[in-house]
This record gives sequence, structure tokens and C-alpha cells, in this order.
Amino acid sequence: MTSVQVRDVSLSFGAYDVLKELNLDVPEGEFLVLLGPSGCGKSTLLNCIAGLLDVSEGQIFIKGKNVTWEEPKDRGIGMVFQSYALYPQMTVEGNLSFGLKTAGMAKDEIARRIARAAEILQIEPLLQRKPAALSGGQRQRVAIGRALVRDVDVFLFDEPLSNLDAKLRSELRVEIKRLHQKLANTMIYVTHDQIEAMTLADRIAVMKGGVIQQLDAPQVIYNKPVNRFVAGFLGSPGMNFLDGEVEGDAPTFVATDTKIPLGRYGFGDAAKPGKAVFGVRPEHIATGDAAAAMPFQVDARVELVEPMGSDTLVWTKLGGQSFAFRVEAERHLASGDQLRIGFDPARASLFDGQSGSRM
Amino acid sequence: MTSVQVRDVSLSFGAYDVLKELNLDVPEGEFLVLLGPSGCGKSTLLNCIAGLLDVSEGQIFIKGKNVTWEEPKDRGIGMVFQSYALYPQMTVEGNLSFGLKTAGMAKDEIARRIARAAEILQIEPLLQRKPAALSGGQRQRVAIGRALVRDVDVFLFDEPLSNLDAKLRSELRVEIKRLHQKLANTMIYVTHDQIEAMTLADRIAVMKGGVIQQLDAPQVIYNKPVNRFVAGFLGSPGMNFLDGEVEGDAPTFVATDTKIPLGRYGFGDAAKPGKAVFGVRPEHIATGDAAAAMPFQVDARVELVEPMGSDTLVWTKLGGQSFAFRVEAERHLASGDQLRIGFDPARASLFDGQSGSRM
Amino acid sequence: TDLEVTHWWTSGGEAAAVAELAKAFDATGNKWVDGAIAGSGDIARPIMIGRITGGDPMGATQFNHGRQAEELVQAGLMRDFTELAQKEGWTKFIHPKSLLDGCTLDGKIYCVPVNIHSQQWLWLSNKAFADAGVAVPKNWDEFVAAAPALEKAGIVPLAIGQQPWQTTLAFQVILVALAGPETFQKVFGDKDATLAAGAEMAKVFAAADQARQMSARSNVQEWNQATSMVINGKAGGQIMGDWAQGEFQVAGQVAGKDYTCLPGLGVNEIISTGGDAFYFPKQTDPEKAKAQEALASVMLSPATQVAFNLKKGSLPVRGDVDLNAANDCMKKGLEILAKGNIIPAPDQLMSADGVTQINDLFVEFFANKELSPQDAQKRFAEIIAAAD
Amino acid sequence: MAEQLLRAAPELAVASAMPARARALSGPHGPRPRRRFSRRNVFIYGTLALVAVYYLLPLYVMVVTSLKGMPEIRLGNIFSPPVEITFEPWIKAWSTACTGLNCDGLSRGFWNSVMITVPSVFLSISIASINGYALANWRFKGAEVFFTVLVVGAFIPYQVMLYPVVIVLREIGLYGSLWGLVLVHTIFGMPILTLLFRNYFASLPEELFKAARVDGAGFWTIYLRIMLPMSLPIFVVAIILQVTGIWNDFLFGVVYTKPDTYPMTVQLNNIVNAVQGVKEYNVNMAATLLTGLVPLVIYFISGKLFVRGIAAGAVKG
Amino acid sequence: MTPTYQGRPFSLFRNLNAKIASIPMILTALVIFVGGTAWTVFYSFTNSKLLPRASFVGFDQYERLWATPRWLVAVENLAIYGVCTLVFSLVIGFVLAALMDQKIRFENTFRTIFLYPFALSFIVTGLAWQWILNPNFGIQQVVRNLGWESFTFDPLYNADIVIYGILIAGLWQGTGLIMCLMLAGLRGIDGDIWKAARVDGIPTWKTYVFIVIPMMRPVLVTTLVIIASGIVKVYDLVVAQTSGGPGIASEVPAKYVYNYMFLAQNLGQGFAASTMMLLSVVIVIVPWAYLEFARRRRHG
Ligand SMILES: Nc1ncnc2c1ncn2[C@@H]1O[C@H](COP(=O)(O)OP(=O)(O)OP(=O)(O)O)[C@@H](O)[C@H]1O
Ligand SMILES: Nc1ncnc2c1ncn2[C@@H]1O[C@H](COP(=O)(O)OP(=O)(O)OP(=O)(O)O)[C@@H](O)[C@H]1O
Ligand SMILES: [Mg+2]
Ligand SMILES: [Mg+2]
Repeated sequence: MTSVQVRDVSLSFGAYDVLKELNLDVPEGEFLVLLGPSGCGKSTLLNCIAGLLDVSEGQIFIKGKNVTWEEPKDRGIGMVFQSYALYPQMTVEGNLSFGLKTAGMAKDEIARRIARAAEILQIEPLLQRKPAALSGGQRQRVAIGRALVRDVDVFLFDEPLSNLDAKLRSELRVEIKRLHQKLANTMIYVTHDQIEAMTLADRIAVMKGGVIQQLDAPQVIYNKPVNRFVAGFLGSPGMNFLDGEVEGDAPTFVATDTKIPLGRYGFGDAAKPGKAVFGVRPEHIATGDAAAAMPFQVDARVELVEPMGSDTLVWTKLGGQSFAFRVEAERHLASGDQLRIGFDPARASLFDGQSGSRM
Repeated sequence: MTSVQVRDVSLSFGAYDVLKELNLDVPEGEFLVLLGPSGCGKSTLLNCIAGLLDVSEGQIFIKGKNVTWEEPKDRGIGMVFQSYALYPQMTVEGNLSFGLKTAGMAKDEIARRIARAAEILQIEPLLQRKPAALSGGQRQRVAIGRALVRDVDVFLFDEPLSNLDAKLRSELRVEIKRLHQKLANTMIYVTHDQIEAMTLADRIAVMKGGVIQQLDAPQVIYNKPVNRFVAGFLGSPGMNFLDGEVEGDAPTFVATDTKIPLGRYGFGDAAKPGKAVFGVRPEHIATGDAAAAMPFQVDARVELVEPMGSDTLVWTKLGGQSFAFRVEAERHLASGDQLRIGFDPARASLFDGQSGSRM
Repeated sequence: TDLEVTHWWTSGGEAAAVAELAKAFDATGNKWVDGAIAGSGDIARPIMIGRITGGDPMGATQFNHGRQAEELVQAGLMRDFTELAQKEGWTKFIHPKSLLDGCTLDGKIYCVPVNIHSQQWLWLSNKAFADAGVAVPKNWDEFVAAAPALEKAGIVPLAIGQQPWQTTLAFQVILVALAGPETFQKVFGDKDATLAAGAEMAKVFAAADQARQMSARSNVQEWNQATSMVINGKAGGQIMGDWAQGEFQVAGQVAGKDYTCLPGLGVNEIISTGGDAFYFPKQTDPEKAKAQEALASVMLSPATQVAFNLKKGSLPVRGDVDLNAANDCMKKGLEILAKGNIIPAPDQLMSADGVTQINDLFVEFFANKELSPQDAQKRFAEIIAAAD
Repeated sequence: MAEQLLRAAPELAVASAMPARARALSGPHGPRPRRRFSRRNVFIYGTLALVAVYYLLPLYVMVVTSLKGMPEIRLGNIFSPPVEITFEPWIKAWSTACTGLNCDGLSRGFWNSVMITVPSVFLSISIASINGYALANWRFKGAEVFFTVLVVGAFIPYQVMLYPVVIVLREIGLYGSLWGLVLVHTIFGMPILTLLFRNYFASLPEELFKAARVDGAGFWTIYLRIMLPMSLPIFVVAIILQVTGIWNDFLFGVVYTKPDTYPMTVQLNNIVNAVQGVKEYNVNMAATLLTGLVPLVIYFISGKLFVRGIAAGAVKG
Repeated sequence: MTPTYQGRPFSLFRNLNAKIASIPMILTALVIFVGGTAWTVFYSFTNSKLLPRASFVGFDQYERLWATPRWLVAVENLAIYGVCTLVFSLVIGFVLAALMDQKIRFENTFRTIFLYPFALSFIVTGLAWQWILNPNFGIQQVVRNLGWESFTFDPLYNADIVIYGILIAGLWQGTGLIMCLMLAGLRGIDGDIWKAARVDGIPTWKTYVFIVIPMMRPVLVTTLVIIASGIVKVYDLVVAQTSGGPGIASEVPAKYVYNYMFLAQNLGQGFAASTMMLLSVVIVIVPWAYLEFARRRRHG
């Protein structure tokens, strides 16, 4: 059953169209991540679903009910904001109970719900503190708790982790994931951090300029991006892109002196001659012995080495263009070293030179 | 020759001691990164070196000269700030020339220096724009240019990249690295992003609570952290920590039902019996066939899988405690799967249970 | 020589009067620089004091003579005119003598009185009494007796503006009229607290109580609004100084026919000899000093006195000038003056501090109906006892 | 009817102007319907309009009265519009109303006011902004103490200070001069202005200041080249506050100047406070309006910047 | 240990320019505010009349002050006026700001209307309102002309309520600025808070009262300083509207001070009264200032 359904929604601020006839179906219990660069309309879409912004056009259904004109509180949604938006002068308990009290809920029911939420989120000892006395992670849990006590069907998260430092971020990421597994609610999660997107999502919707570019499982998006934008947006270090041309009947990708035969690797029909971009991810490139087993091999000269702790990023040039690959942290390479690298073109992507969409 | 020398520097705001008798020597041409959690005093230390804060106690030398009471401009330093701090009402050229004009330098010399800096940083076409009309990366280059034109000995960077998005950040990181290689100046760089620290630094100083915990090459800090704090602060996903005890004469680490023999792996003498923490990084854990080759092996049950695109993080339990390891993205694991994992205790770290320092 | 003169005469008639002074002064070859500040002494006085103590004194300045400038004189900031006075024989022609007494400290003369204003007048509206069907009263007691009839006709018996000085004025007038000049002199001059607490004064307070009841419904702020109530017949009468006459004249009313004036409330025909005087702060420039002397003598010259006082509507300080143009009520005043039925103004007898306290008391008395005449009298006696 | 509605509500019009979709949407779609006269709107605009009437009433009365002749004022009520509009009172107030012997109305005071206001505003703002800058960026020991004294000073009634200030001015020989008055305005404007500037400068990014110091700029260079160009909003606020305050000041103007340099407010006071004689209400009102004109014009010109500036200076504690 | 301090410059010369630039402020603070205050307090123990004279009379002036009904009335009036001004200008200012914050049309027009009275001097304000409240010309007469003959509205002529008549004018003059301050404060509140409250289903008024207002502390403090400093100084308005009348019913302390110093020529009494005013200001301000600073330091 679909939990949230966005149908042909458009939204404009004055003459500026932020969302353009957007459609989105989220099945019940799914963890959907909206991913995209800053300003692409992620928050706007979330606010439309929450009812905090009026759509200019289109409809929104939650649990099959048309809620386009409903107030946010009647939509069965809970929302967690980037800044958490906790009420600073109330205690944690006050923050959790304020909405319920306003709705006129009985005292003991409120207490029961707060107790349950506090237990799930492990914030029992914090109930009497004010937000100012909480750490970032604790604040975030309170913000989630505020949605939790309201027993909502859909959780909306607007970049809830982007204010935190890396360590805390990765911890909380896991917590949110666990919470989702425990509650099995529908969750829609906005972020522009791709690690978050990859690790949390059942499906990812990659947005750009108010349009969903690709909506699919993380692995599909990572490995089979529909266009150059999606390919470049995911992955850190990013995908290597080589500008060049597809030539010949048995199609070959040519970038200056580098020629990559494509025919045998599944690109057969799609690869029409003309300008094209060839993309391959740094971690799909093998070196040393492993390289020898790869269908495509080439010699490279190390230009820059970036040790990142767990592994090392090596920069080189291919067809005159920057090209990076990853090696284990133990490999000691230095600028100027020569080595052989190789990869399997079947795991690479080929994009149209003009439109940027996948061939 | 030491370029910057910080000797016994203390600094307090009122009753609160931010820096505590800190010592630091930076050789000429070194790229030193100050790494640490928020509020640990990184910026404060940098400001002391720059002369923007008066030390309460201690001395600072730059190029062997005692500059403790010199004005910032007389210290031969240039500084780049988190928000860039470009003068909003001046053009890029005005920003670059402001310091020189203030110093009363001749017009043609100013022009010459600006031309040189603009060339190095490739901002020639931007010289007549105002900062508001620049992108984040361009702003950063102008901010660096402002230090560059002044021909300083030491560059100080205070989290210059933390305002940018991930993609731009990794691009600029590489640029700064290249710049350092070209200029060979001393650079002191504050960050709390460990990827930046690992990739840029010749040496890293990890700070906590106003005290330098460890000062060493990135690989050393990553692989041989002196204490639990440093170990936990570096690495993403973070190091796995197992609480337990060291027992017996041939020392063995015991956490509930898991026993890891230590004797043979270099811990020999240091590992005194008592409470201890055993730490091992997720990427040092092997699975499948590779695990079979490891000195220590154990069976594990998958609890949570976090695909991160380039690889996948798998959470399991060891000795009743959370334990994560990394596998290639292609391995398809699901919650509940059983598999064998193994690692080499020689690459692990063992910390004292009380003090947290490395054994 | 330019000489700056500060004063607070800014209304039409006053300004015209000042113009006479200026004209006469300019005729001596000097120049009058006008420094008028409207809004009475409260606003003007700090400026004058500030300027004088600040070391930037004006050439001459208006003050109510009496004790207001005493300390400035004592501090040696004011010019001594004894010499000039002797030369010109001021003592001979200034009448009544008390005017010059107010300018004298330790036998030296420090100021030039320019006019006499009397306060002790009850102005009655003939129309109002006609409307109420009672005869126009001849004295205070008749007036009080007629009050209920006025009330019944919807007429406010006594109009009093709400500004503090008006209520004080009313009280002092009642005091002088009902208790007589001796009591006034003893209380204000000799600070006789026993007398102030005595039966004679109790009568005065009772009368004041009646006055405040009669004025309960007079809802106006300014004295000329109160006067216009009398002019329109909306009020029976008003206790006010001789300057009220100007209003009747402006409204085209004729004394005796349209309105009636009772000096000393028709009980004791007495007027006080308050008035305005000019002081001359010490100047360093001898040219200015000479100009000051010229101004002083010009102010007292007979021609200036006549011209000035006719415009101002006040009485001249010289006994030897003739005012033919004066109207009925003014002539009544001149007669009384000639008879010597005069008393000094409270300003001359008491320090500003004491006067202010008494003003405050009566302001409160008229505004606060709960303050009984007995209590007010008690407080009055206390103030008199403490005053200097 | 529908068309009318659309014209009335532009939001709706835009939405409906879009071409009809191929797939018709049933049920609620598009923006929530909004009635123009919803209870909420009626309440909001009703309240605002009502309050606006309260605020506009005195202005209306003043304008209307100033355009009436005296007989009309005596007869009619103050709210009725003038039957016969006359500009006589305005002319009189401006050029012929008398104070003592000087019958040139407000015109003389106007130029005096300008000559007092301009240097006073300039000097007080200069000094206060430098104070604020020093307090916010160059904290030195004891500075906050002086600042606290200053803020407490904002609560002292001016009357109390008249005398000591006379003495101080006398001692430094500025009594009675224009500069003496300018000094007085500078002193009494200092507390609030310094507070505003301090808060504003503290809200500017500190890194900018640090960058300038590293560039070798000193106290004055940073102030003039870096801080000033960024402070337009707060300067607008300060200018508005000071122009209003100094232009409207009566007490200092009258106590610390001489008749030939009296500001407009003294003239105004002279005109409206002529206690004896008939009050010319129309002239009073015209004089009143004329006196208030300069600050009013400044308000109307810079209203928007004012709010922004206040937001910048006041909110950040 | 000397080496540590080697070359440490004399601390007076650090930040020398800043100190030089602060000289006007320091002088003002010391000479005018501290000096003037001390001078005032000093002479409040004398029986100075027209000119300050150092002849001491102990606490006589204070005893007399507190025995003077006029002073007591003035204090009472200030209390009423102060409390009402504080409450009403905060409430009205806030309500107006809240209404203005509803994305309304003509915001600029409304704001200008509310703010313009602030451009007018108290003399002007007092005059205008004196006239509107005048029972013979103003509102009362207009309503009576409409046929309601018994209508009475003459606050300036009724000793019991005159202070409220002054309040009406005072609020008219001052609330515009307060509204602007509040509006600025409202605009500074994180928009997410509003969204969170809407999702929680909290009605607008509740959001304002329980969430937004407590978050506006800094603005409220600034506003309070501005209102309070205006209250203590209230003088011109009273003089222009009622001159303290009817009777002494609208007397205020600042006017008492002024009158005693210049009209009654009893400087000692005036100084004693102003010292009392200062004292009350200090009692209110200093603990607050102390709390503010102490709080700041702790939070760094
Ligand atoms: N109230 C508004 N008025 C006009 N334009 C707006 C408004 N709110 C948002 N926008 C614009 O709409 C676009 C989408 O904004 P939105 O906040 O949805 O972006 P986002 O994807 O959430 O970005 P971020 O990652 O920075 O939060 C932006 O270009 C923004 O400038
Ligand atoms: N002016 C100040 N007054 C009081 N305390 C201060 C001041 N400046 C900084 N601190 C305190 O000093 C400590 C160190 O601050 P610092 O800015 O050096 O941290 P940091 O390591 O740069 O942190 P971040 O990564 O957040 O920039 C913090 O706890 C901070 O609260
Ligand atoms: Mg967003
Ligand atoms: Mg920092």
C-alpha cells in the first residue's frame, strides 16, 4: 500500500518554479531519501508533503487520503528539522508533551506516550533538562521524540544531521536506521550527504532543479546512474569522467591516445557514435596483479597521493584528463611512480556527450 | 630550522583555561594540521600564533624571533578564515591590495604581486568582482591570495573548507595540497575533518581540551594512536572498541566469551593485567577466504548492513559489543547471515581501561 | 551698543509693551536685542540662571522682583544701581515705596521695577446673574449667597483654571480680602505661625472651601478660558488679576454694563503691588555696562512708563504720571493705589521655596476634595513656621 | 462572479491560468482555497486599520485645524474638515508669528535648528560609533565598566544634569556657544547610540576584523575602511534617532544657547505658549507640523532601512 | 619567573589607539555621569537655594521630600504611568508586530503610520492630545454632538484619571518604536520553530505566548531599557499636556525636580529628589546589569 503519494505537484515562488509536476509514490514502511544539491527543492518538497507550503498545482495523498488541503497536524506526519527547532525554554518533557496537551489529550495517556518514546530513544534521564543543556545527538533524539509521541504514520526528516560533526553524524545515522527497523514507519529523509543517503535508504530519489532525476535502490543508483549528474553526485571520491568520442561500428571510446573498446561489454547498441563521456569509479580500478586480470589495462604515472587513513587515493592522468583510483592504505606510492592499472568496462558507465544521459 | 615555535603557552578566558602550557615546534615548509573536536582550542591556538589573542603565559617564536608581543602584521603570517572574511565592499583586487596599501607599498610592486598571486591561484578574470559575486571555491582562493601577496613565511588556515559542500571540499583540498607543494611555505591548518587532516598533513597534532594529545605523521596517528581518544577520533567508520580485561601471564584480552591472545603480537610486556580496551579498525578485518589467513578468527552474525556505495559496512556483535567491518560493495549480505571474520591483532591497538592510553 | 534683554512677555499685548521699551532704548543710540522666551518664568528662569552662572550673562533680564534673585545678588553676579538711583532720585518718584524695597538688599538697589500688577479682583458676569434671576453681588458674601441660584440655572458659580498658580492666586486674594492686610503682613511677612493656625485664618480656609465647591464644575485649564466662561455667561465670576480686563476688552464688553469688577472681593479694597522688574547681570565690557545704565533710566522715564503700561494694561511705577486713557476698573485701581491701600506681593515677603510650597498646598486643596480646610490650615501653618 | 473572484485573488489566478492537465485531478488539488474575507484576515486588517486610525487621528486633527480659519475653529468641531481652506496659518507660523519683538515666525529657528542638528548628529554619531567599535572589537580592561556607567546614565533625567553640565561647560569655556550645545547633544546621545553600535559591530563577523589586523590595518584603518562601509543600516537608525532627538530637543536648546541661535522648538514653544491672549490654534498646529516636518520626511524616506537596522543592532544582545 | 614575561610591554600601551578613541566615552562616563551624579548627591545634603552652597543640613531635604504630598503624588503617578507604559507598550507593540508579521499587504504603510509619532517631539504630542481630549472641542464634544448628551470623556480635567490621559499620548508617541523593535525580534526567530509548532498542531496564539516570546529575550531587554529610560525621564509630555494639573494630579518626579531647582529655587530639595530617582534607577539597573554580565562571562 502506498503511504505517501505526490501527484503532479508543482510549486513556484513568484515566477520561479521550484517543483515541476513532480510525482512520487512511497510505499508503506519504506525509507526514502531525497538527495540533491543545495537549492534543488528537497526541503520544498518535504514542506509540501507536511502541509507547511501550499502546492501551486497537484495533489498529495497520505495513506490514500487526499490531504492537499489539510492542516499539517491532521496529516499524520511528524517532522524533524535541521536545527531541531526544539522549544528552547521548555524542558525535554515539555517539548514532547506540548503538542499533545494542546490537542487536549488526557494526562495519563500523555505520560504513557512520553515514557514509551523516551524509552525507545533512551532519553529518560534527560526529561527534565532544557535543550540548551543537551548535546547535538540528544537534541536530535528529542526532536524525533516529538514526532514519535504523536504516533504518526510518516516521519519527515529535513537534513537532521547536517549540523553535527562527522563522528556524531555516523553514530546517529545508525540510530535512525535502527529506529526505522524498530518502528517500520514510512520515513522520508532529506539530505545532501551521499553517505547518509546510501546507508539509510531503501530507495533514493536524486533531485536536481525541482525534478527527480532517478528514483531507485541505492546500489542501482550508484552503479547504474541514469545520467552524468547522478553519476557525479554520488560517490566520494567522485566518479572519473573522461570526455571523448564513440567511434566505429564495433564501438570504441576514444579520448586522445586512450582507446577503450566497448563492443563486448554490454554497450553494444546503445553506444551511438558521437561525443560521449566515459565514467568509471575509483574503487573499480585495479592495480598490480589484479589489474592484469582486467579486460582493459593501461600504464599510468602517479601525480598526487592522498592517504585517507583507511585507504589511499592516487591521482593520475588518462587521455590527458585527471583520473583517480583507490589503493589500500598499506601500498606506499609516491608522485612519479609508474604502475599498471586496469578495469572492467562492464562496470563503467557511458553518457551521451550532449544530454548527459546514460547510453 | 623551526619556522613556528610555541613554548609553554597558556591562555585562559576568565577562569576557564583554554590552552594549557602548550608546546609545538613546526619545521620550515611543513604542513601541520591541528585536528580536534569543537571547542578544544584549535582556533585559539591559531589566533595566539597570529597575534590576535594575547597569551596569558609563554612565548611564541616565528623564524627564531620572539614575536609574543608583536602585532599580527609584523609576524610574517597570513591567515585564511572559515568564512574567508573577505571585505565585502571591496573588489577582489581591493581585497588583495588592502594589506599592501596599508603598509605603504609602492603601486607597481603591489600590481606585480597581485598579478603573481592571481596567476598562481587562477583568479585573473575575477579581479574586478566583489566577493558576493564569487562562488565558494573562488572566495577561498581570494582569501588565500590575500595571504599570498604579503609574501609571508607562515600560512594559517582556520577551517577554510568547512563551509563548503562535500564535492567542492574535496576539490579544494587537492588545490591546497598542490599550492603547498608549489610554495613550500610552512602551513598550519585547523580542521575537525579527519579526511582533510589525513590527506593534507605532513604531521597532525590531535588536540583535546587545550592539550596536544599526539603529534605525528598521519599514518602513525591512524595506525598507532597514543590513546583511546585519538583512536576514536580518527577513522570513519570509527575504530571498533571492545571493553574487557587483560588476563594471565601470556596476556589474553577477554571480553565475555571472546578471548584474544595478545602475547605473540607485540603487546608482550606492555599488556598488564587489568581493565583494558581493545581497538581494531573496520578495514583491518577480513572476511571469507582472507579471514582464514588471519591469526585471530571468529564467527559473527550480521546485524545491520550499511551499503556506502564504494563499499559496505557490516555491523555485528563481538563479546556482546557492537563491532563493524568493511566489505566490498559487491558482497551481498543481509541481517542474520552468519560468516567468519578474522584480523591480525598486531594491527590492533590496546588501551588502558582507566587512563585510555596505549599499552 | 547691542544689549540682549531676556523676558517672558510674548503675548500680543505684552510684546507691544516690550516694543515700547525697545523703541525708547534704541532711541538712546543703543540696540535692544530681544531674547523672549514664552511660557512664563518656569521655563525662562533656568535659562537666565544658567546663563548668568555659566558666565555668559545677558545684558538685562526680567525677574519678578522680590527675593527670587536674592542669591544671585549675594553671589555678586548682579549689578548695583544705587549710584544711578541716587543721581536720578528713584526714591522720590517710585510709588509705592515698597516697589523699590523689593529691589533693595543691604541698602543697595539692584533692580528696576517697571510696572505694578494687582491680583485682588473678582470679575463678575452681569449676564449670568441676570439669567439666574439674582442681583449682581457687591461683595464676596453676596456672591457666595447667590451661588445656589447660579447652580440651579446651570451656571458654574466660580470659574478657576486648573493651572497651579491660579488656585494659589484665588486663595491669596481671599486671604487678603477676608482677613485683612495686617493678618497678611503678619503671616507672610513675619511668618507668624500662631496666627496662621488661628481663628482668623480658619475663616479664610472656610471661604476657600466654599470657593472650591463653587468651582467644582469649571473644567478649564487656562485662565483665559475661565475668563471667557465669565464673558459668555457660563460662569458667574472669576478671581483673577487685572490682566483679565484685556480679555473683556477684546470681547468688546464694557465695564459696569456687561461685567462688574470688585477689587479686594468688595470686602477690603486693597491691591497688592507685585509686578515686574529688570535685573542687570554684571558685564565685563564697559560699553555694555554703559548701555545697561541707559536702559535703566529709559525704563523709568515718564514717557516710557506711560507708553509701556498702557499697552501692558498694568499700572505705572511712578506716582507722577497721568493715565487718562484708563477705563473704569483701572481707575478704581489707581484710586486704591492713591489711597495707599496697598500690600506687598508674597514674592517680596517670602522666598521662592516657601511660595512654591504654599502654591503646592493650594493647588492640592482645590484639586483634592478630601483635604479638609482644617488639615490644610494645619499644613499651611507648618509651612509658614518653616519658611524664611 | 468567478472572474471577479479571480481578479480579487491573484494567487488563485496564477494557479488557474496554467493549462488544464491531461490527467484530471479529482478532489482537492492545488493550493488551499483562501477566502479573501476570512475571519483571520478581517481580524488582522480590522485591528490594524483601527489602530491606524488611533495613530492618524492627531495628525488629521492637526492638518485639518491648520487649514481652518479661527472663526471656523471656534464654531465647528475639531474633526470636521475645513469648509474653507486657508494657508494663512502656515504662512503666519512660518514667517510672521511673533516672539517678543521678533516677528519672523519659525523661519529663523529653522536655520538655527539645521545648524545645531547637523554638527550634533555628525559628532554624536561619530563618537558613539567609534565607542561602539572600540567596545565590540578592541575590548580592553575596564571598558565594560565605563559602558555600564554610560547605560545607567541613559536613565538619568536631563533636568538633573542641567546644573553640572553648566558648570562643566563654563569651566571649558564653551558655555553659550554652538559647540557647547553640540557637545551636550553628543554627551546625552552617547548611551543609547553606543549601545546600538556596540551590538551592531559585535554582530559583524569577527573574522573580518581579524583578517584586517593580519593585513596590518590599525584601529582607525579598520574602522574607516572595513567597518564603516558595512554599517549603513545602523547608521540610518542612529541618524534617525539623533535627528529626531536633537531636532525636537527643547531643554538643551533653550538653556545652552542664545536668542539669536535658538532652535525651532524654542520658537514653537514661544508660539504655542503665549499664555496671555487668544490662542490661535490653527497657527499652533501649523507651527507644530512645520517643526515636525524634517524628522517626518526622514522617516518616510528611510523607513525600511530603519527596521532592518534595528534588527541588526538591537536584537543581538 | 622573568623569562616568561620577557619583552612583555607595559599593559597600558596595548590597544593604545582603542583607549585613545574611548577617551570621550570615558570622560563622559566619569565626568558627566559619575561626576554629575556625585555632585548632585553631595549638594542634596545641603540647603542650597538658588546657587549651590556647601552648608550641610544632613537628611533634612530627604525628610522634607518624603513629607511633601506633591512628591508622593509624583511618585505614585510615575509608578502608575511606568507600569502602564511598560505593560501597554510591550503588549500593544508586540501585538502590532505580530499582526505585521503575518505577511500582510501594505506593511510599509502600516509601519510608517505606527512609527511617525515617534518623529514628533513631546511638546507636539502633548499639544495635539491636549486638544483632542479637550472636553469643549475634542472627542467628548463630538460624541455629544452626535446625540449622546451625557457622554463624558475628559481625562485631562479629572484628577482621578488624568495620568491615563497622559498615558494615551505617551503610548501614541512611543509604541511605534517598540513595534519596530519587536518586529525585528520576530523576524530574527528561526522559521523552523514555526513549522515545528504547526506540525505539532499548536495554535498561533499559543505559539506566540509559550514559544516565541520566551525566545525574544534579547529584544525584550533592549526594549525594556528604552522604555524604562523614557519613563524615568517623562517630563515634557506632562508639561505640554497638563502642566501637572488639574491641581497636582499629574505631577511626576522629573517635573518636581525641575520645579524645585528652578522655580522654587531650592536646589537642595531638587537634588534630594533627583537622588531618590537615581537611587531607584540604580536599584533596578545594577542587579540586572550584573546578571547580564555574569551570564555572558559564563557562556563565553
Ligand atoms: N520563500 C521562498 N521564496 C522564494 N524562493 C524560495 C523560498 N524558499 C525557497 N526558495 C527557493 O527555492 C529553491 C529550493 O529551496 P529548498 O529550500 O527546497 O532547497 P533545498 O533543496 O532544501 O536546499 P538545501 O539543501 O540548501 O536545504 C531555492 O532555490 C530557494 O532559493
Ligand atoms: N572570547 C572568549 N571568551 C570566553 N571563552 C572563549 C572565547 N573564545 C573561545 N572561548 C572558549 O574557548 C574554547 C576553545 O575555543 P576555540 O574557538 O579555540 O575552539 P575550536 O577548537 O576552534 O572549536 P571549533 O572547531 O568549534 O572552531 C571553547 O570552549 C570556547 O567556548
Ligand atoms: Mg533544505
Ligand atoms: Mg574554531
